This record gives sequence, structure tokens and C-alpha cells, in this order.
Amino acid sequence: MAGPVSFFFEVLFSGLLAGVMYSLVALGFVLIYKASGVFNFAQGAMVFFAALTFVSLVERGVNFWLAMAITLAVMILLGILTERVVLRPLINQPPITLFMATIGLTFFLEGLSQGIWGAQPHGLDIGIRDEPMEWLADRTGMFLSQFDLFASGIAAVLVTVLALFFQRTRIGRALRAVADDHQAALAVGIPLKHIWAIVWAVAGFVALVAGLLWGARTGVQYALTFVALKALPVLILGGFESIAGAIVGGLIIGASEKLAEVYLGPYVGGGIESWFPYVLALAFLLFRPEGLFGEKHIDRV
Amino acid sequence: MRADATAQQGAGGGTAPATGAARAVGAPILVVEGVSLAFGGVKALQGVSFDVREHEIRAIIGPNGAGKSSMLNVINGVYHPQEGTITFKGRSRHDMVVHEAAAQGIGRTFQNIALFRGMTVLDNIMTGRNLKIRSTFLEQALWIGRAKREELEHRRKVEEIIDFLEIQHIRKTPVGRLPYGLQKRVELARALAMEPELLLLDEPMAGMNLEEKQDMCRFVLDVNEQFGTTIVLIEHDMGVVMDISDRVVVLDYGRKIADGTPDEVRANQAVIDAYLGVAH
Amino acid sequence: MAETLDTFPRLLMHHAKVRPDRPAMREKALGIWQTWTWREIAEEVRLVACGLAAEGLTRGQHLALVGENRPRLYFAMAAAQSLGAIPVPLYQDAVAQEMVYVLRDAEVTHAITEDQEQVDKLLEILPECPKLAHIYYDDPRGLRSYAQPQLASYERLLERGRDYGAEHPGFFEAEVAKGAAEDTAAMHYTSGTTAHPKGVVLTYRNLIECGRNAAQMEGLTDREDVLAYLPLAWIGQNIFSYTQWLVAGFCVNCPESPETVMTDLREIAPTYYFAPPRVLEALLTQVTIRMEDAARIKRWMYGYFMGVARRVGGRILDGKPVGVADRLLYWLGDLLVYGPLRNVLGMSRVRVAYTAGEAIGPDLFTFYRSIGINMKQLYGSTETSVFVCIQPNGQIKPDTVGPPAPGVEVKVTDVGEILIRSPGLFREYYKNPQATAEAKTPDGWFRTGDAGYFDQDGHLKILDRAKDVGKLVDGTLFAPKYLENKLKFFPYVKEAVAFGDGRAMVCCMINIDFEAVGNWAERRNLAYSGYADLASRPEVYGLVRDCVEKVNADLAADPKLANSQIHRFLILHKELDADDEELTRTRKVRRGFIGDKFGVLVEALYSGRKEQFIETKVRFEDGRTGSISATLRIEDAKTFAPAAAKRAA
Amino acid sequence: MLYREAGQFRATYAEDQQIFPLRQDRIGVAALLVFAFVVIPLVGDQYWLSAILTPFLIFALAALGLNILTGYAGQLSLGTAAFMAVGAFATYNFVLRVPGIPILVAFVLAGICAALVGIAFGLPSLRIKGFYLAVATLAAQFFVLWAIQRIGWITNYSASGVITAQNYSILGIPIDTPVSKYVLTLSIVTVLALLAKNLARSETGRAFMAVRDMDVAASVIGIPLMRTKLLAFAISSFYCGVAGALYAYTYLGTVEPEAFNLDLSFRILFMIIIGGVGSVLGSFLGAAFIVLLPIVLNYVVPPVSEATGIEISHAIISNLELMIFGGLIIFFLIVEPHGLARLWQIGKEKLRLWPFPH
Repeated sequence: MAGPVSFFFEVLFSGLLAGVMYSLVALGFVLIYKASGVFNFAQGAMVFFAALTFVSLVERGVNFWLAMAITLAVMILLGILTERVVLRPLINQPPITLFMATIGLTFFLEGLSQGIWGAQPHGLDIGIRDEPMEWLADRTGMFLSQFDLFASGIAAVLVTVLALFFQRTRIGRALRAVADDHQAALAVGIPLKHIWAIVWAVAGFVALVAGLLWGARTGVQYALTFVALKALPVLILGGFESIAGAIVGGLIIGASEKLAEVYLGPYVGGGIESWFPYVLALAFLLFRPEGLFGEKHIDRV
Repeated sequence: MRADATAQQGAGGGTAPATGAARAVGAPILVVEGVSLAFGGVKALQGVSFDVREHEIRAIIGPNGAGKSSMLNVINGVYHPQEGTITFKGRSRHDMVVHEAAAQGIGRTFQNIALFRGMTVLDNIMTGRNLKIRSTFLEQALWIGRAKREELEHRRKVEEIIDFLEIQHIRKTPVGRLPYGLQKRVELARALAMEPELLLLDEPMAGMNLEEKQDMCRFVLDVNEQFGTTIVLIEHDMGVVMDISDRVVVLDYGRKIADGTPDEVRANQAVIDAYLGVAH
Repeated sequence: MAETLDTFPRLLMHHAKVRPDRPAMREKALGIWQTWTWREIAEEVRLVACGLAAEGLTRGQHLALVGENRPRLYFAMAAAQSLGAIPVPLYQDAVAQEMVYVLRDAEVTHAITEDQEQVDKLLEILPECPKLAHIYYDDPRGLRSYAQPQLASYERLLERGRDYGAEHPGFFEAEVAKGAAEDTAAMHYTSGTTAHPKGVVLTYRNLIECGRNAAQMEGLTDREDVLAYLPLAWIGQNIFSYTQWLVAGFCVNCPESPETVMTDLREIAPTYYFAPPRVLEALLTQVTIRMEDAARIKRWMYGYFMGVARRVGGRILDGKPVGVADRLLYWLGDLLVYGPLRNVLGMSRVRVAYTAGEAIGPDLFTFYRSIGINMKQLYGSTETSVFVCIQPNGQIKPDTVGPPAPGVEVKVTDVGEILIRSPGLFREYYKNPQATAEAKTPDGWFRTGDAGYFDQDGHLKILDRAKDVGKLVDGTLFAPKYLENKLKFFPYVKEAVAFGDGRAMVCCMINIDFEAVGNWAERRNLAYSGYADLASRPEVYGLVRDCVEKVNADLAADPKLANSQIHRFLILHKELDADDEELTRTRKVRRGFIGDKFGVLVEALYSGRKEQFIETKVRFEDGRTGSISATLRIEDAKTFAPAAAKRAA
Repeated sequence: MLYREAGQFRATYAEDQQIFPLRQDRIGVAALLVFAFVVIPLVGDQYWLSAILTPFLIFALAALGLNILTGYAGQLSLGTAAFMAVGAFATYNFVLRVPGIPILVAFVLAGICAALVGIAFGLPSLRIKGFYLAVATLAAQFFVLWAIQRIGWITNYSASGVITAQNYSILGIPIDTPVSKYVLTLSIVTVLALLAKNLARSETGRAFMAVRDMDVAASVIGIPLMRTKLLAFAISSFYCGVAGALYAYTYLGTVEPEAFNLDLSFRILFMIIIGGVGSVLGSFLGAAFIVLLPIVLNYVVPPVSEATGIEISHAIISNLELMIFGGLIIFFLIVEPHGLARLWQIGKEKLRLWPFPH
């Protein structure tokens, strides 16, 4: 089955797998947006911060799992602090103000993480090689990275866990209630402020997972913060409020970006992944401003 | 002492006959026919028809949720009805486009004050003149010729409105700092600055104290008398409506249940039922 | 040339020729200061005069002016004078009934009003004033549907004038030429603390000579700016904003509305300013209230530099020697406090300021002088065309009104009454030869009814109305106004009425200043439901008692007045009001009337009672009457032995 | 205190609507201009002129451009640097390909190019608002840089995309010294700031602010949303384009596309947040703050480091800078959302009311 067709599928699958990685980052955005209406631009910086903290701990000889635990604790603390220091004073401000505050937070975190751990890039080895799976290549002629497959698996597990968390636990239900109606959330009996702290902590956890996977793939360096930028078109496509949208959006962006790069890139000089997802998302926006899974809002006057 | 003086003036204005000789009600300027509007499954308006004659004060009343604001929003194109036609100044159309409605001469105030909060009173009212400004942004940037001249001419017009509504003392105040009653007045001023032929007032007296209401009544009557502006107003306060309007439309659950002079409407059984049915 | 400029219309034509394009009058309207040049005014006056002539106004008839300071009312005044008719300004805040007497007495045929409010009043009394046949209004707002045949707009009058002028070329100029210096220029009704008001007939010569003398003395030029904010009916307003306007050719500015006078004052920053003491008092109260809300360091700074100003400010203004250190301190104070204060008060450019109309408390007077405002006292009355005494620059004493103005003779009779002879002396009381004979001696002296004497520098010192100055039982001099003014210097005291003539001691009724005391109460979280409630609070009584006792301490320092310290006082439950006749329209306390009206209170003050019930009638703005009642507390104030008090430094 | 306003009254609307109605302000601005145009060129040293003042002015201009869009018209943009890039590279091409073109004409044309690109990327603003729009403007950021890097014609086929500004002169005077470059920049920025002030006080400015404050009400009084928003994008991008041209021609001389990266866009956004959203003055204050902060840090930190014995490397200073920027953004958004310009205004009000409290 070698030839253009299998090459097409190879590109498509590797795109889809990369898309899962985008989804993972987008998931962090969606979580926070759903619960507190904040578009957290700092998600990328949180990913970087988590990965850098973890890798620096490991390099200093800390046991893998212990480093994981410490990093998780740090991320949760960071989430709570963010809620306390940045968001709470800005409550009831227009969303665009909160958005700008998270841009400020982005810079702060970038400065903080590099200030503490240094700016030099680190390699991160989590035991999975980023090389094609031979058995798949042998049978289908497609070269797919086993790392990507592994990452997708992790992402799938994470999404499932989160879905269960939202559906089955009291906190999860409260979170969903918050997204719909702040008053209703109060009725569930959990103070809004706790809920926000929890959400930020969960988002911190997601950032950690994303950070580890992305860090293992590209190395832990400043550029990691840019993965957030990859997630933005995903969000536009999938809608800010939908977990499913984040996943589907990620897959679409990942696949179309790779396909465009391979089949369209040569004609325009290549390197179009930097903007193609945006243009795609924008074109999409013009027809459906609320995103794939978002709800249509009527402006009442 | 000064507040009393104003009140006295107000009383003077009130004693003058509401339908003075200066004002002759003319032919219909606006005809609404069979308008239906729904949001998703919620039917806000169902087959509503009525007309508004030139120079008259026409009230739309009804219990909460009767579709009064929706009606205004249809007239000036904020909402687009699923059915029906709107005929304004002889031109029929299925729906209005908002800024076209403005260009056609429909002015509007909102129930929940819709002022530009970051701007001063003067600037807010000046925006009402924007449609009438012909100079381009380039001329404005260079502040030459036509741009400067227009700016100053319109400032004078706006000052006349400021004077008319007695808000001279807050001219340069950012609107956000004003008390509610004054904000309402500024919003009216902004609508007046458009020199509209038809003025839609969405609960102009809501949330005001008695004195403010009296003032606002006087202003509405004065606008009608002095400029001959046709006015459609929604108001909750029945007393006010009956005092100042020529004819009244009553809506309930999106349907028209009565239409006529204040006295006719007051005597209408359907209206009495609708109002008694509303818990206060 | 100066001889021919002997009537106002001629002066106006003169300015239109000499300085046609200089601003003559401004009015804040539609957000800016609309300006009229002399030429424009002359032209408009011509139209109005022609219009009035077309409408039947003839030489010798009276034209009533009812309204705030609006340029068009001034134009109408000049227009009437051009025709030889006599303008009669009325107090615009008078209720309709109060206008009846004047309109009938002067047989007014034409009236120019400001707006609907005034039109309504005149229409109300129209049946009682059958001669009033023409009413014009400046602002047409709300008057569209009025159908009365007497009514017409000012614009209509202008139109009539345009037509009439076209039909009768040269009419206006001929009418102006007919005027003579001895013609009646204006008639002002005295506020009438007793009986009916009297129309004071003033000729062109009266007003113009007086105005010109004073203008020369103060060096007024055509570059002055004046704010016209006091009632047109007050003679002072006529002198400063009309007579001297035409004499000197400066610019008169009309505020946007009575509410915006403070802002307008600040914008214009007049160079020539006048204010009755109550306005200066109100300003000082504002300053005090606002400074109380300032940060502590600013309050300290204010207090410190005001101390410096009290010590040396007046001397510096008078050009007297002051030490270098004090000069430096005053300079610093000027930078930090006095200059900014003059700026926020709108008095940065004041060259000459007068306070007139009533005696001013020395402390209040000194305050303005100490911050560098050349405030002077002026003594005069309607009958003397205002100017009798003026304090010359550099010779200011807070307790005298200065030496006689140029051309004025003053003498004091044996019983202490002040007599005046001057070019400004009125011709007569209108249609009242008996009153004229009582007021004017056969050899031309005017009895002022004021008591006073010349001090060693030849400055006239006014004690009070001659009939008001009395004696306590022990023979001590009792000058109630002097005490009242001392009390009124405190921001918390709005009005005070002192009693003591023929009594053993002095007692006092006090009106608190609602705003100042209200502010004070709010800062102490003291809740109150209204004026009467606030006035009855023990805390407020304590506050006022402090004021009274400070006055007593001051009085104790003066041997002549030490015995007239205030022993007992009460705080009135209502604000004294001109509508209830407790004040005159110029807001002077009518002591006798109050003594009668609140007789039970006076009695309670002297009988040593601790409280007293009182019921009083009040009249509301709309003419309705009602009654209010209260039980008032009466408190004793500490008095000081003359020997125990040290002389104030 | 310093503001003695008594006696400053207006007898015409022209007086009332002038840019600086207070005499003291007019004097202050005049003095500042004299200082900037005369004193600084006489006494300023090379380092200050070319490394601090010139970039400050350019950043202020870019911030002003962003402020027109974000502060006045309420449309958040994260693509400022892209519009600057368009200006820079367009100027390069105009000078390169149109022989003898006057440099000022090239600047204006470059601004117009940027405006056109701005309109193209402003189109989504018709359907989307808020951070959706902000994300959309990122597309401009990435697409424009990509296009410049990949389309060789734009950089005249320079290998790395680097261009070098050509020599140029105005009225025969070569602009090749720090002083001449500074004066040129200052002149352009002054004129454009004046134009921005004029726009802000006229119909266009009011339409922008109306759309910003309440778009429904704006359309109800007849302000066409589409035209207004696109005009805001166009004018804003014009300013940014000219700023970009100056960035290349009076500041750096040699630029690569990467100089106009997202980081620069953010920096300019920070300038307006710290300086003051919706304020011309704020654009200058913010630019001054962001330009001066690193310099101040470099002066302050080493002595502190020596005194305390804690070794603070240059890398740490730059990270500290990031943290301070980020922290300040959050601080200003919370404490004073209208930035330094508002603080300035409050101070001025205090002086006007002195000795009374504000």
C-alpha cells in the first residue's frame, strides 16, 4: 500500500496525532473559561512553567514521581494564587480586561520560571522514543511516531478522567453548574471562590501533563510557551466552552495543518503552519462566530 | 428654594394644555402590520398591528414581558421580525436596518440607559449629530475648513438641546458619574440631537422620583410641542401615560389587546383584566 | 464734549462710536460667553426703543423689568430711557402679590420679563393692574400656547421696531436728543423695612455724576470686567452694572443662571467686583466647609498661612512696612494658599472690590483683605445713588466706611444721625411729597436714619440704624447689628437677631447655616431628619454656644461693648425667609418684625425659661401657607468679666 | 495650585473645543516642544538620542496607533508589530523600486499599505468581538511575518530576510546622524499626534468611542459599525506602519522580519495599558515607561547586587524585567485601568482645585 495514498494517510494520521497534542493545551483554556469566563492567555506559560519545573527537579536528581508530585503541588499553588491575586480583584470587569491581565501573567510566569531555573533549553526523556513504529511502517508503509501515539493515549486517558470528573463528582457537577449560571453554583453549596481555585488547580494539572508531553517532544525551552498560540485556533474552531470542541478542533487543526503544509506548502514557499490554522479558524469564524460547539448568544437590548 | 422654582416652572408647563393649538396631529407616519417576532421558541410578538400619526404622542403599555421593548426594537431595526411589515414615511419594508432607521429619522432611548459611559455629556450628545456630519476623517484629522466649521455648528445645535433639557451644569461631566435621572435626560438629549421625526422612548421615567418624573413629562411634552416630534413611548406608570399621550396601544403576551384614546383604553375590560392579572 | 454725555442713551451712542467693536456685554449662554459689542448693543437698543414706541410707550411712562440679569433687560432699560420712559426694575424673586403695589403705584404700562415664571406672575395679577397692557418675554420656552393678547415675545418687539424704525427714520435719534440731565433716569423702590415701598426718583445727573466721580477715584477704565449677578432692582446693581458701565465703557457679564454664579465668576474673574456681606459670608462658609474635608496636612497648611495672612496680609495690601521674614512667609502663603484661593473664588483679577448694602463683620472683611483682595467698604443708599463714603486705597479700617466720596458732604447731627448732601441725592419719592419732605431738609440734606460718627482720621463709623441703636438698662450702648455680624462670621451661623434695647442683658436668636452644620453633623455621623431636627440637637447647641462664647470673649476686650455680651440664646426652628417677611428682599433681618412674630420666644429668653413652645405660620414658594411648631431649647452662654479678658493681640 | 484658571473664559466654541483649553497647558506643551526640538538636539549625546529618545518616540507612535484601535475604538489587537513590519518593508520597497521618491512620501505610502493590510485583517471584527478578535489579529501577526520571510521579492531576495535602510535625505539634507534622525522622528510623531488629537475630538473619534462603549446604541443613532471599525483598523495600522518605517529608517537601520515578532506586539500593548487606554498622552507615557524601565533596572540592579553580595546576572535582569512588566500590567488593570494618563489627570485636577480637596 505504499505510494501517494498511504503517504496521504501517513500525513493525515500524524496530523491527527499532533492535533491531540493541541487539544491537550486547548483543554486547559476551556476548563478555565467554562468555570470563570476568563480567557487564560497564560495557559502556555503555565505549560512551560510546569515542564521547566519538572525537568529541573529531575536534573537535580529528584525521583521522577516525586518531581511529578512536587510539580503538581506547585501548579496547584500557582492556580490558587492566580485566582486570589489576579482574578478576584478583577471580578465583574469586562472579559477583555481579564484577558489582558492573563497576558501580563504570561510575562510574569515566563520571567519567573526562567529567573528560577535559568533560560537554557533542557531535554526531557520520559522513556518513549520519538521514532516511527517499525511494525506499522512495515505493514502499511506509513511512518508514524510511537511517541505521538503514546501522547494520544495519555491525552485520551486525561480527557476520559476529566469527563468522569465532570460527570460523576460533586465538584465536577458544581463546575458545570458554574459555567451555566453562577447563582445555580451557589445552590450546589460550593463557594464560587473555591470552585475557581479548584478549576485553576485542575488547569495547572492539565498544563503539567501537556508540558511533559510537549517537553519530551520538543525539548523544554522558552519556545514551549508558543504551544499556547497553537491552541488558540483550536479554540476558535471548537468554541471556548466545549471540551468536545477542543478535541475535535484540535484534530481538525492538526490534520489540516499537516496536509496543507505537505500539499500546499511547496507552492507558496513552505512554513505555512505558523498561520494556516489561524486563517482556517478565521474563515470558519466568519460563517459560524460561535464556533463548532459553542452556543449562540442573543444580544438582548 | 431653587428646586421649588423648578417645580413651579414644571407646574406651569403642566397646566398648559397638552394638546396645544400649535400641534396638529396628521396622517400616519408609521404603520406596523402583522408583526411577529420569536426568539427560539419564545414568541415575543404575535401579529401586532397599529399606526402612529404625525405629531402625536403614542403610548405602548402592557404588563412586564408583554413585548413592549421588543416592539420598539422591531421598529428601529434592532430585532428583525419573522413576519409583518413596517411602513415608515410611506415606505414599506419587512424589517429595518438599525443605522438606516436612524438615517430615516427614528431616534431612540433605552430602558436600561445605553449611554457611552467613557464620554462626557457633551460628547454623548454630539454623537447624535454624527449622521449629519459630511466632512471626512482626513479633514477632521487636519481640522481644516469644513470639518472645523461643522464641528462648531453642530456644537451650537447641541448646546440648544442642552439648554432645552436644562443640563448646562453637567455639560463636561463624564456620564458615568451622573445620577440615574440625569443620565436618562442625557439619553433623551442624544436622541433629540438626531432631530428625529419619530422618537421612541423606552420607559423614559422608569426608576425616577416624583420630581424627576414631572420634569421628564414636561420635557416630553415640550419636545412634542416645540419640535413637532412624533413620540412613541413605553411607560409603566399608567398615570403618566394617560396624562400625556394621545392614543394608547395595550400589549399583553405579545398580542395587541386594545388600542384607542386613554379614556377608551381605561374602560376596556381586557386591559383591566390584564393589569389585574399582574402581581405587583 | 463731556457736557453732552449727560444721559445714558447719549453715553451708549458715544461708546458705539468710540469703541464700536469692544465687547460691551457678555452672557453665558449655550455653553460660551456670547458677546455683544457696543455697536451691536446700540443697534439693538434702537430697535427695542422703536418697538416700544410702536407699542405705545411714551415719555414719562414706566417700563417694568422683571427677571435675572439678562442682557435684553439691560437693552430694554436703555431703550426706555432713549424714549424718555422710566425703567422700574422689580425684584424677580418677589411673589406676584408683592409686585402689585409697585405696578399700580408707578402706573406701569409695559413690562419686559425674563421667562414663563415671571410671565405667569404678571398674568396672575393682571386684573389688579389694569394699566399693564404689554408684557414681553425674553425666553419663549413653554409660552407657545399662551394666548393672552397682552403677551408678545422680545423677538416680536424687535420686529416691530424694525418696521417702525423704517417708517420713521430719525425717530430714535430725535428722541435721544430730547433727553436732559435733569430727566428721571430710573426709579428704584426701596425695600421698605416699614410700610409700603417708596419709589426713589433718580435723575441722569444723580446717577452719572456719582458713578463718574467714583470711577475717577478708583481709576476704572474701559478694560474692566464686571459680573452682574445681583437683583436688577437693587440700586447697587444699577450703579455698578449700568451707570458705571456706561460711564466707563467697560464690559458687563451676565451669568448663565443663579445656580452657576460661582462657576461663572471664576471663568470671568472680574476686575471690579461688589458683593453684599451675605454673599461674602456664603463664600467664606464654602471655603471653610471644603477645607474641613481636606487632608490633615493641607488643613494645617491652610490654618498656618491664614494665621500669617491675618497678621500681615492687610498691612501688605495697604503698603505698610512689614518685616522681611513675614514678607517671605506671606509670599510663600500666596503661592500655596492665597493665590489658589483667590483663583477658586474667581477673584484673581480683582482690582477694586466693594462690599455694600449692609454693614460687614470686621473679621469677614479682614479675611478677604488678608488674602490680597482689595476689598473696600462702601456706604450709601438708594436715595444717595449709593456713593457716600468710599475707603481710599491704603486707608482701610475694618470698622469704618472711610471718608466722604468726592463731591459728597456729610454731617452728623447732635443726636448722632448722619446727614448727606451730594450730587447723587434723589429728587423725590414718587407721588409721595410727604415722605420726601420728611427725608429731605429744606436746605437739601438727606436724613439717612443711620447713627454714626467721624473718627479722628475723618472716617465715618456707622453704628446701626439710628432707631435700632439702643441702650441697655445700665446705659451701655447696644448696637445689635454689630453683635449679629460678629456671630455671622462663624460659618455655622447664618443669621442672628440680637435683643437688648431697654433690657438688662443681651439675648440672641440664631439661624444655623444648614449646609455648614449639616456637613459638620455628617462628619460626626450625627443623623438628622431636616432643618428643624438638626437645629434642635444638643450637639448643635453646643457648637453654637462655642461661637457665642467666642464672641463674648471678644466683646469683653472692648470696654465700650463689654456689657453687651450675649447671655442667653436659642436656635430657631425655621430659616428666616423673605417670603415670610422676616427678611427684606435684600435679605436684611427685620428685627422689629421678628421681635413681634416670635414674641413668646423673646419673652422666654428674658424670663429664664429652659424651653418654649412656638407655632409659626410659613408661606411656601407656591403661595400656600402652613404652620410649623416646635419646642425650642434656650441656653445660657458664658460671659467674661471685662478685666479677665486680655486685649486681643 | 499651578493652574490659575480664573479669567480664562471662552467666547466662541472654537476656543472651547481647542485641544488644550487651559492656558497653562498650552504654555507647558509649547515649552515641552521647544525643549524637544531645540534644547535636546543641542545638548543630547549620541547614546541618548539614538538609543533612547528615538526609539521612545517610535514606540510612542506605534502605541498611539494601537491606542486608536484599542483605546478609542475598543478593538483589541495583538498584531501591532505586523503592521509595523508592513510599514518598514513597504518603505524599503518604495525607496528601492521608485527611484527618487521623497522619503516622506515613501513613509506615507508605506502607512497606506499598512492601512490596507489593517483593513483586510480587520474584516473579522465585523462578525466577532473581544478576545475572538484578539486571536484573529494574531493571524495577521503570523501571516504577515511569514509572507515577508517567504516572499523573496519583498526583501529583494536577501538571504536571511534582512534589509538595510537606504540612505536618504530631506530637502537635500542627508538624514544620517543621530540628531537628524531624532529631529525627523520627532517631527513626524508630533504631527501625527496632533492629527490623532484632532481625530479624537471630532466626529470620527466620537464614533470610535461610541462603538467601543456600546455598539448597539451607536448603531441606533446611525453610526455604521462596519465602516467605523474598519476605519479604526485603517487609521491605527497607518500609524503603526509609519512607526515601523521609522523603526527601520531612523532607529535600527538594518532589520529582519523577526524584529517585528509577537513580543513587540505585546510590548506595545503593555505601553497602552500602563500608559493609559484611550489617551494620546498615555501612549507617550507608556512608551517612556517601557523604554526606560530596562535602562533604570540596568542602572539600579548592579549597585544593589554589589551592596547585597547577591550575584545578579544580566539574564536575571532581563527576567526581572519580564516579571515587572507582567506584574505591572496586572497591577494597573486592577488599580488604575486608565493607566499613568489617568494618574496624571488626577494630579492635574488636584492642582486645579487646590487648596480644596479633590
